[in-house]
Amino acid sequence: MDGAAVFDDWQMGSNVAAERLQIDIAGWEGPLDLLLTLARNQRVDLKAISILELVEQYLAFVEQARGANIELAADYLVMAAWLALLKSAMLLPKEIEQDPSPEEMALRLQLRLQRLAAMRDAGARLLGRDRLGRDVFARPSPEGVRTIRRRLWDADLYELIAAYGQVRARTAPALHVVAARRVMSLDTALQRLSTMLGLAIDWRDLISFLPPEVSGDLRRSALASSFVAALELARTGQCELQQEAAFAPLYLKAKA
Amino acid sequence: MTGDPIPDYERAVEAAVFASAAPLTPAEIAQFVGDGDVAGALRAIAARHAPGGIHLVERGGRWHFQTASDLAHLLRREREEPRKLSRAAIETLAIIAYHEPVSRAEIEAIRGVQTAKGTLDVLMEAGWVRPAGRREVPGRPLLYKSTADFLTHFGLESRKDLPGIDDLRAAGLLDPVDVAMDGFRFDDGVDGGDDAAGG
Amino acid sequence: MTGDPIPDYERAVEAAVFASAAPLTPAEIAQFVGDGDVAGALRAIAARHAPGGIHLVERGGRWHFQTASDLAHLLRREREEPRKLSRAAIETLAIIAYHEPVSRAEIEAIRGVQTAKGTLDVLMEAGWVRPAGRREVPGRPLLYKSTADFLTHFGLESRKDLPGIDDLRAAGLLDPVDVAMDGFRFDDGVDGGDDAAGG
Repeated sequence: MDGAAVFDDWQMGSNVAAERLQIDIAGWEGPLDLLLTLARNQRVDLKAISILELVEQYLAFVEQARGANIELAADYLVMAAWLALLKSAMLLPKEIEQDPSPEEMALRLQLRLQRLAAMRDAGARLLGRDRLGRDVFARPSPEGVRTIRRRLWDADLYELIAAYGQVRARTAPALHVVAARRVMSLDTALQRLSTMLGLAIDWRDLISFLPPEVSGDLRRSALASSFVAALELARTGQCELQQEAAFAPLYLKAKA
Repeated sequence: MTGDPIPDYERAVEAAVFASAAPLTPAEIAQFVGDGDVAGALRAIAARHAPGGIHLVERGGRWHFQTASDLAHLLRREREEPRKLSRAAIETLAIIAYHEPVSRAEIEAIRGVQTAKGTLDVLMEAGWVRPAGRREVPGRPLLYKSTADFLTHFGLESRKDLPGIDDLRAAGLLDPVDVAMDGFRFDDGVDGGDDAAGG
Repeated sequence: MTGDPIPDYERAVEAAVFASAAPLTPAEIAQFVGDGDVAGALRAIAARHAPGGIHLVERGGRWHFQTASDLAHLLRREREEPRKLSRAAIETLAIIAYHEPVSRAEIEAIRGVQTAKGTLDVLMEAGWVRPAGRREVPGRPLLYKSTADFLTHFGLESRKDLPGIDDLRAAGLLDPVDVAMDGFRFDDGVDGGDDAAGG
């Protein structure tokens, strides 16, 4: 396995792609949100956007994310599959009968984007209004008016249903689901690194110590744990470290 | 500054609204001050205060006094942003207000993502959204709608004052996609198979 | 009713005094609205409001608005706030509403804790719960159900409008409290008047 090539790949995940397409999944609320962002980049009315261009941008994004080993949630992939279908339908000759027609599919997507954009816009306009307690103020400590019907006890619907929710949550049989989160522990990395170091004679890139089959989050975890393990081995005098510059490959060698 | 003396009934209405801890409907006001032309009194009070620094306003059929909005820059309290809402919560609030009554599935159809736990909870706790019965279709989904407190907080006299609601309605943007699709002519019947994209 | 337009400075003073939780000294007012003839503005505001139902008054060098004294009969005499229901009471009320008719033993089984004698009394006193016969099993336990007054108070058409378990889960209401509160800021309740004084 060529260490340098792997390193390029890793670097792309962190730097290049971030600059080019801003692969920042956390910033989007699902595929429709991403599509809307891409559509707005066309800088035209949502009624006039090019759906084909939009579809190609989305598919390019998904490809890039995969290339950068970014794990996409299932709904992004479902949308990608649907858009790939739409794209091929749009490129097919017109004579071929399709149901639903590509125009219809494209229009449906466009309508959904318009609706989401409208509500996002409406939300922003709502928040920009003169809000009570921020822009306009009511009287903070009114005297209060004489009560017509004395109500000794007070409670609202939210409190009522929230209380019921909590009763049910409290008394429901405890069911603990631990989200599957694959990590490489520090111990594992330490063991793996010291074993492999014993076999190596020359300087080797830290990346080349990672298990070749891992990807995504697990790969990131393996990299982080191996880095810490390398520091630990250097501290205890079992290996030497060498790095030309910040973000340059980090090389390890067993201490003679 | 002298003018006609202010009628006692109007003064009483003014005092009741001013002293009340919560906004009052005309019916509630009448319970305090006795029967009379509450609406006329409210109009007169609002007009009398209009040039001043305190305004009488109607929000969702309830009346209260508040500071004039053009003075916001003097009184605004930066630290006390009433509630910091997530983007999901803002969108959900807008969808409920503009489409009410609306089910969670309908909210999700517009947003294209599932509603995270806690989004509706935050809006209900703020008192801006509440359950509003069920839709009589299979599954009887619970419906949500906005509250009078929502109108009060955002300075809306009624839902008709929601920003741009008339334009959105006229443009069909408050109709579900399926309804809008029916308005277009296609050779083939509309097929729901592409709903998979809804996620 | 038109007269000379009210100067902006006077309007600002008026709004600042109105929006303050505590009476303000002229110096505190100036911190909000900037330097100017605060005393003159206060005199003008007091004169403008004199014929109405709201008066601007000075007490020990501090100014605040209050209801005109001849209208005091509208005001609450005893400052008795409605009390918040206890945690146990609101849970018990919720269980009765969701499961009615239900016996005390059943309520305890659902809550997982014993119900104090007074809890049901409070709910009955509030008029939200009433006895509803006995269950024909050994011991013939008394059953409880919710009242029409309960529906009215909580703005429900019928008990069917209560959100179901799935709705509660989706809204985030089945989460532990601390999770549900996460990312949610409350007003800290500090009023601007004290800030101005402290600034």
